[in-house]
Amino acid sequence: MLAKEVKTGMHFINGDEACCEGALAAGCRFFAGYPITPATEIAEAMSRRLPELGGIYIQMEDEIASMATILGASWGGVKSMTSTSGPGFSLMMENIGLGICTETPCVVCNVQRGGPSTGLPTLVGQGDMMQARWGSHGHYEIIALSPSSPQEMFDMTILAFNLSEQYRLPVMIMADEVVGHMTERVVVPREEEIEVIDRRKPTVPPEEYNLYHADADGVAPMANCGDGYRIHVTGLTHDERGYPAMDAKSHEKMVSRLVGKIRNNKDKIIRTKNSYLDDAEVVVVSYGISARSAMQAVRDARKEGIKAGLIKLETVWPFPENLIRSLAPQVKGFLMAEINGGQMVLELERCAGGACPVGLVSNFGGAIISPGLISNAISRIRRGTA
Amino acid sequence: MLAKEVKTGMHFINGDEACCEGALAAGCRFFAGYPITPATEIAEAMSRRLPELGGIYIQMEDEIASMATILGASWGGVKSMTSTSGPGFSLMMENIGLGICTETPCVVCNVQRGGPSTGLPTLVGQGDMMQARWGSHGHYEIIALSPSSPQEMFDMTILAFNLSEQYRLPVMIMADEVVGHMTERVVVPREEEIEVIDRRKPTVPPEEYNLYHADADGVAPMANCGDGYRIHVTGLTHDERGYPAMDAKSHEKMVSRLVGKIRNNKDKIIRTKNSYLDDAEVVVVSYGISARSAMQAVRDARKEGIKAGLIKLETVWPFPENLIRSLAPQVKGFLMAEINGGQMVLELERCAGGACPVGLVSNFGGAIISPGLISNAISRIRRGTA
Amino acid sequence: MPDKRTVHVIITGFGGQGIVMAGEILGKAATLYDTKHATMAQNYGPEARGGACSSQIIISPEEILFPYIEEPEILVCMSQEAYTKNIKTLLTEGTLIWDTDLVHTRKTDMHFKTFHIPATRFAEKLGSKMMANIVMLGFLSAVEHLVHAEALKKAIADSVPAATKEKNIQAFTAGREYGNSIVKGLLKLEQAKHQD
Amino acid sequence: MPDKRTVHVIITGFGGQGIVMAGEILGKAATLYDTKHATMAQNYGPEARGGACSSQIIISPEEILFPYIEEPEILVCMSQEAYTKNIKTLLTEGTLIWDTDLVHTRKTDMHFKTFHIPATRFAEKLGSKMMANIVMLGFLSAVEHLVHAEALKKAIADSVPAATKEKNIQAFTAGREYGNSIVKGLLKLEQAKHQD
Amino acid sequence: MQKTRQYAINQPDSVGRGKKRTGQVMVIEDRCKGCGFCIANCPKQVLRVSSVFNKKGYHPPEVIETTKCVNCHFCEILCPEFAIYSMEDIDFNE
Amino acid sequence: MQKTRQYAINQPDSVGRGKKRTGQVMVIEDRCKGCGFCIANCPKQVLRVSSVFNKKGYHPPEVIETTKCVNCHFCEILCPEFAIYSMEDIDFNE
Amino acid sequence: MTTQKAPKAIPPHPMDSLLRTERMPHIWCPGCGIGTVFSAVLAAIKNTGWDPDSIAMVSGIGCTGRMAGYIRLDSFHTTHGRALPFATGLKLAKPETKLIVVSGDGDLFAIGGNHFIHAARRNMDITVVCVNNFNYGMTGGQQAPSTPLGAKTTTSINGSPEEPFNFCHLASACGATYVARWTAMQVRSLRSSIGEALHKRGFSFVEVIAPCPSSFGRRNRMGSALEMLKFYHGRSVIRGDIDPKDATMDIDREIVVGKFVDIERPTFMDHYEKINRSQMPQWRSMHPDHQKGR
Amino acid sequence: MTTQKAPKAIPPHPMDSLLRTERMPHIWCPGCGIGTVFSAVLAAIKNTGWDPDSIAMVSGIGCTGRMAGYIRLDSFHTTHGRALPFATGLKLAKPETKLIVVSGDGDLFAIGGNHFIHAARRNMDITVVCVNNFNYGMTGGQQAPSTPLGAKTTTSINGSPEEPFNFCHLASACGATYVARWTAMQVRSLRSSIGEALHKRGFSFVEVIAPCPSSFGRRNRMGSALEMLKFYHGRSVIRGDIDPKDATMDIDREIVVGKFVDIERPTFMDHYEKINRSQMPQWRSMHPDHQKGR
Ligand SMILES: Cc1ncc(C[n+]2csc(CCOP(=O)(O)OP(=O)(O)O)c2C)c(N)n1
Ligand SMILES: Cc1ncc(C[n+]2csc(CCOP(=O)(O)OP(=O)(O)O)c2C)c(N)n1
Ligand code: SF4
Ligand code: SF4
Ligand code: SF4
Ligand code: SF4
Ligand code: SF4
Ligand code: SF4
Ligand SMILES: [Mg+2]
Ligand SMILES: [Mg+2]
Repeated sequence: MLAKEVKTGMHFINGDEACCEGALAAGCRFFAGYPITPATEIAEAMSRRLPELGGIYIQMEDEIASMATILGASWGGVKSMTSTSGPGFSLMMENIGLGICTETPCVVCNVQRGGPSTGLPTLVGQGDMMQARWGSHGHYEIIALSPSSPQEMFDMTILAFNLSEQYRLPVMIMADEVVGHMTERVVVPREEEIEVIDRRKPTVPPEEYNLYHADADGVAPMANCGDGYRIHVTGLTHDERGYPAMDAKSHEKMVSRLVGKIRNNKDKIIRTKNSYLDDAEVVVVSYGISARSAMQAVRDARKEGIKAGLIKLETVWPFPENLIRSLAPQVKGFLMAEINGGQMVLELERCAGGACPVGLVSNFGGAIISPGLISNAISRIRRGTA
Repeated sequence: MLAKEVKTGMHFINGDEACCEGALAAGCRFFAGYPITPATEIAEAMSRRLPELGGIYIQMEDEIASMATILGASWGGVKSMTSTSGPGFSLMMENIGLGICTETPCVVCNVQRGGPSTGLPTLVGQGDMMQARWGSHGHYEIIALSPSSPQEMFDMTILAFNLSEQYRLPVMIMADEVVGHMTERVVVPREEEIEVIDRRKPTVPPEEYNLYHADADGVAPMANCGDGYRIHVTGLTHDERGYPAMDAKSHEKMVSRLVGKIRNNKDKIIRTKNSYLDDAEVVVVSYGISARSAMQAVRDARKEGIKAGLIKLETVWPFPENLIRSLAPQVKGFLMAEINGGQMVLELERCAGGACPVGLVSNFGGAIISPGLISNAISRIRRGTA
Repeated sequence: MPDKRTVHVIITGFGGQGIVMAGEILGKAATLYDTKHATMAQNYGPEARGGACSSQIIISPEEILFPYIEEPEILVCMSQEAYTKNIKTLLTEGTLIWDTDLVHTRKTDMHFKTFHIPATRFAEKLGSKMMANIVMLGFLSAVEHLVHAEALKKAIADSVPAATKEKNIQAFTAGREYGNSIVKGLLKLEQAKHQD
Repeated sequence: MPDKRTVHVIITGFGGQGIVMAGEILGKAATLYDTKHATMAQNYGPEARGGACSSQIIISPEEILFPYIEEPEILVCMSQEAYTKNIKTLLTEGTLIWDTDLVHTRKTDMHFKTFHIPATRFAEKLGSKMMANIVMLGFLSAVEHLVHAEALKKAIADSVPAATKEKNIQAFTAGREYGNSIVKGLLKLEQAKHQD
Repeated sequence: MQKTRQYAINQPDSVGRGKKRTGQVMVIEDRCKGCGFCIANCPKQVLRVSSVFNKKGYHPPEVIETTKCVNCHFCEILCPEFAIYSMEDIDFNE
Repeated sequence: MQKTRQYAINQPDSVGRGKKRTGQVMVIEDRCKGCGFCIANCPKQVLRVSSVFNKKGYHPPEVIETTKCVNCHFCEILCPEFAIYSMEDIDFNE
Repeated sequence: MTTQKAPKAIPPHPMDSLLRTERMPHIWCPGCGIGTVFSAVLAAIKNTGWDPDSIAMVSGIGCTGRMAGYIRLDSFHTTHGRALPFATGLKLAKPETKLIVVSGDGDLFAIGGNHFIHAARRNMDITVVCVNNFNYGMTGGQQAPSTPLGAKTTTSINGSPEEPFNFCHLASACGATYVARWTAMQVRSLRSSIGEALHKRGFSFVEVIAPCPSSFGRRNRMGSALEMLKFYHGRSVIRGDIDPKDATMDIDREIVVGKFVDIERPTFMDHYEKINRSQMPQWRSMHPDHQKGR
Repeated sequence: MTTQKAPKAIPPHPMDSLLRTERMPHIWCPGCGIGTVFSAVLAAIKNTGWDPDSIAMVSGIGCTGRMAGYIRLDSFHTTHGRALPFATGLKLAKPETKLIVVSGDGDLFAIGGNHFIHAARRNMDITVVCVNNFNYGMTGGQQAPSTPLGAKTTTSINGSPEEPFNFCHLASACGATYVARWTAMQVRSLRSSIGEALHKRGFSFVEVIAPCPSSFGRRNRMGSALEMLKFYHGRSVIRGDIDPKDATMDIDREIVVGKFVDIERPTFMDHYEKINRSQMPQWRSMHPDHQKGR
């Protein structure tokens, strides 16, 4: 009896396990990783499930190798992923850059813990948000998602694979320890209800094919290794053929496209869950586990007659700049709730552009933000005392 | 005949060599590194000079090892540094975090090239500016400097060591390929004219000493290995004694201090070179090699009667937020000139807070920005067409 | 009355007692076999190698947002260390449940609703100490109506190894019956005497 | 007139010819032994293993901001490949200098100020091909007054290995004298004939 | 952490019986995690599991027969918790 | 890149003299970087440095005596530039 | 008859002077072999009689790595896998300090494998003690480069598909000057091996096979910690001075223990000083920190 | 008398079909041994007669690593040191593909050392060809883990203070199933060794001692590329089937060349399939990409 690929039905599983099931449902059949709290359970679940499905689980010697390995697997035509937490995420940065530069679809799930350094291995943090955006050298753009529950771990892992296949880049799932470790009901739909996107393959013969010749959406169809296209893939600056091209002009062209395929498709990529925005005077912006506290606080505020609203970032990157810019002149203020010293709030502040005050409710890690703190801040912002 | 520690006099040397001389003048006697264009010449110069001075040059197996090694050397009581470029900088991130968390003085010089990934090894870039700030996981603050000439490579390397010893953290020198490779006159002062700051040592006996008990400035005196204090140093969240303390409260306390010692001393740390600001209508902000083009453009503009000014960032991090906030309402606009897709400009925009327009003159890498482009942008900002 | 409002339960003991599984079964019963929402969080800690361990379960008819329990309404203790560590968090009007043999409570705990069962002894009698957690769940289901007993049985059935299903259901029933008899006042006296 | 305005010089050849050293000596002479500012930038390129190589020197009485040379006023070519690669950048009124034996220029170059010297042959005669760069510097110093000859000599003296100092000064002088004689018109004809 | 340390020592009345070098064995009970390494590996079967619970809920070892300890330190060097150690005892026969 | 390829081939008049298997050697001159590997290691001394400059300024090898090549391919497999190769020649003696 | 309140005169545990007793009890599980190895390390250090301020301990991350937090010496708990480069820097900056690196099989040979082979090659004057418990204890028992083929871990529930390293063979192939292996039960031999290693001028490596009852033992039904301790001991065969490549490390067949390498070879510092001193006679004289000599 | 315009009929260079000729000439310096090794790699690949679309090349960063950019096969030029993990992913995702990794001594054994030892241990079915030129060619000639003790490089102007690895010994200590060494001059042996390595089921390793005239040769006054080529050849001694630890690699004394290891050992995939298939009989049948079998 073969294990089911999509475990349709209701489950009471933790976020890490849900992530694994989401990956499998999205068609992932390759996982390379290295254990680290609190992401280890993703690897463990993968190590159990993948062999059942004819896929590969390999435990690599470190996170650098894990990242490089999933890139290789992706070029081998298999959807691949890795998972880690802060310290491992830091180590992956160089090869995440390779994935971005070579436009390799794959998924990296970072279950964040308290940092910097070894920090608080078993306790929550959201301190790697800016790192997700800026952690590798050179200029590029990324897509990063942030789930708030095991159910979203499942859903967003599928989404992450879809976005990565569609836009040809490593997509990051910026989870956190609480979401990874908490156990809740996860509803897995029937296989045919799950939208799965696969990379576009070339339609032209090898002679006419250029590995990086983009379609209108800025993304080039991708030939896999062994497809007969004799591709060359390099992390050096390259031309459309994929050949090294060591000059500023080629660099400008290449990076423009890498950046452009995200910037120009922002509207299609960005996802937020907006609550009570219509008449909101104070808008809380949050993501991951913090968004649950934020929702609690917003509901509490509404109960007290305070017109609070919530933007829950599903894609944390790209950031919903336009939405913020359009709301800023209408609201009394924004509030960011996050478990770090203030990261996404910087982007929020930038986008608010001085049109309204921007506040921060946060701690440095180890504990989730209590809704009460956010409620207080909502009141302060509303009264204009923040 | 022993080699001189401080090569007082005038030299015609490149930026990488100047960096080496600056390090030696600051008292650096330990270098661990791994070659990478365009930073290799720093390692090469160090490998020649250090043995002459009884210091150690060791070529490690990679950049991760290099970073870990200089941390070890610093705890051994010797001022230490490493140098690298983007790909190696990415690899160093985890152990930079260790340096920050354990408050280990040392210097990392990143001679930036075009990225992402292997990119343009021999051509200029300034794409690692945000990475310097956010490249390691978890929340923290840093100090980063950006030299514009070989002379500044010399001066700022001394400054970097001084700041690192004073504030107990790895300080980054964010140079770039052009500055590293260009050769110019470098004036090395007499030894006694060079201000060298050493880490504060404990004044209390071992029984009373706590490794992380801070003085008023937020920085704790540092006992080295072998000083008899029997210290324990860990990258885990720790208490004042340095012992692991795995809870949110300890984390809050520790990270607050790590962040606070920079935030609270901002005024003492931040250095900018301001030109023509008094009556400036358009203020260009720039750093590194780009600041020279910016200066050219500002001078050209002044010649044409345009009231342009320049803030050359010497410390790129922390960013001179207050200066920008105070200027924003008075000027017609800011302009950032940098060789990346827009990094420091985000911070500039945030600090300008919507009080005036903020423009960007940039390319993705491989070439320096021509002063003409900046001049045009100055005119556009001034005319309000940007 | 399994449909009362949001309840916060902490089950705690030491590694190897199946504390997390007990929490899981409770949550599973509530979400998969009952119509509730439930969130379970474990307590991790690098300092926890072989030491205290706990699972926190929130059960609610509504969506649960904040997933942490600061002050539980129900505290189940299966080791002395766990008791000592957690007793101060229990709500004043809360329910304290413990394994009679493994935990010594204090006089000051009398203001709680208190119940205890020699769950480990029960389990040993049934064949394996390993089922003490299930006995405790049965007991809990009798003294506090969080979810339907049938839902719990189903959750047990698909959580334990197939071969031990029967035994575990027996363990559950044993715990539940003991609990029922206490609730019915039959064993009241015995329930009080272990306090000191 | 070594104190004229900012000059942009590109010296180019192949790896091993001491191209970068020539640039360095020029810059050193200007900054350390003259009173000028100078910036030298090398051309790097991973594609450049053993291939073309160049050094760009800007010499100015004022602080130099923009360090790159887009269109040099003076181009010194010591290899054919280098010539081909760089000739299109030379300013229309610029000066083109080359090693007679190593470079074949085109007719169209006649509009430049042109000078050539068999520098490598000179150097070989003096004992080592390695000094062609120094011969060329001497020649350059005669045909274009960028820095004082004395400054150049000092810069040479502290750039070359001590043992070869004498020889190198000779090489410099040889090149300079050859240059002087050309400037004085003595060798004008010869200077033109290599164009094709 | 362990404020109270408890020791198993030779009792005065047990001295004098042995011919060989004897020792006394000390247990820091609150450090013990009950692994049994010491008990199982004592060459002289000096130790056994006590019925006492220590602060962490473990049963530390107790000394069965004080005079049998030959001060071989084996319990001491095997104990992962630094919870047991032996010392030379005065041998009145010498 | 190399649009023009130049070959050193056996001339008709040189055929028929050898008894052993003979070959013809081809040089893609513009690929050559003049390392001399082929020249120095040809077992039959077939090659020598030419006076020609190729596009990159190197002197590619030239064939001294066309009939001497035994088609051993050694020049071919030693050449770091894929600039020289040999092929079997028709041996009229067989 | 047995336990009583201690009379004042009774001295503390002999290792207490080297312990951060205020941090005891340590975090290791009941019966974890790390504690026993730690005890042997402390005993060996104590036996040297060296000034404790001239000895430092460096570790990476893992259960074993926590040793650094309990020893009352200058001690450094670094990042996962990086103990050796950190120690390299410390050692070279303060050559008179004796460096001891303790870490797990994962830390030293998975993520840290490269540093290990290079430190051995360079012959850095450092003593490395590796607690090999066949898995990643700290993260709950995953497959490691030491996990026996077919052994069960949380990431290889059907059995590990990889053949493990033979650490002692690897160490010797890279140039370690002292290599030994013991099981945790063989504490006396272990202690003297660590002692020899500490006295060795060069890269010395001591591997200890130790029970991880909570993770490795549990998954592989190896019984209690005590049973594991005895099991490993029972599998062990002492063979001194054989070729390290024959020092079988196979828990199903035999665990060859003993000292496999004990050679002399110049250290990195020896070479560095010699090579550079020849250029510069008064070499190292200027550096205040180094004037003490070594 | 010799060179003329080619008549149309004359066939192109026999390797042109495997070359991205549009990228020629390559970047390697005149006389660089990498070109010769590359030529041998291509010849060996051609000799297999395999479908070129079933072969892929992966490299790291360095002069040697640039090979991947010139071969007309699916080819991947990854990050410095990471060719092996990248290739591992590619291989496992497409087990029917033959993987050849080419890189320099620095790439494979400095920054990439850990991946090398682990890939060998796992017995990944990959062929690795290492061009050992005793330094980092690409960055201008710095000390590498292959640099002979005392040799001069730009970061060891007085001589390298480190003893180098013996790569073949290391590879065999980690479990490589095929290990050979040749100098670049020994192209025929090299070609057949690479051929054997390609046919080997398991981790195969071929080291080639090759001149880097521009960096290593120049610093150490070794003369022209040709002289270096001959020098290495002259130092070489062929010794088949000796213990790899005796395969001396010392440019001052002797360079032992030959084939040192040729054994059979199950690969990672063999173990993985066996271990997991026992649990799951139809294992791998569901994966479309794997249905082709191997
Ligand atoms: C970069 C990084 N990756 C992963 C981890 C998670 N981690 C901590 S310890 C450890 C392995 C521990 O195994 P070992 O070194 O064998 O030590 P043991 O716990 O078994 O003594 C891992 C993977 C980490 N802390 N940092
Ligand atoms: C992370 C990183 N560090 C350093 C470099 C710079 N780098 C490029 S190639 C190379 C070494 C090349 O040496 P080797 O692998 O021996 O190849 P060779 O050039 O000698 O063939 C180095 C250090 C890099 N590209 N990336
Ligand atoms: S010292 Fe020896 S004899 Fe005495 S109790 Fe300990 S193990 Fe037994
Ligand atoms: S060895 Fe130590 S921890 Fe184990 S039972 Fe004995 S005293 Fe207790
Ligand atoms: S094929 Fe052999 S004989 Fe012919 S030219 Fe080449 S090396 Fe010489
Ligand atoms: S071996 Fe090749 S590159 Fe070298 S000289 Fe001969 S043809 Fe030219
Ligand atoms: S998990 Fe294993 S290695 Fe870690 S402390 Fe527990 S028994 Fe020891
Ligand atoms: S630098 Fe060395 S290795 Fe690189 S191409 Fe030149 S000769 Fe070859
Ligand atoms: Mg371990
Ligand atoms: Mg090399």
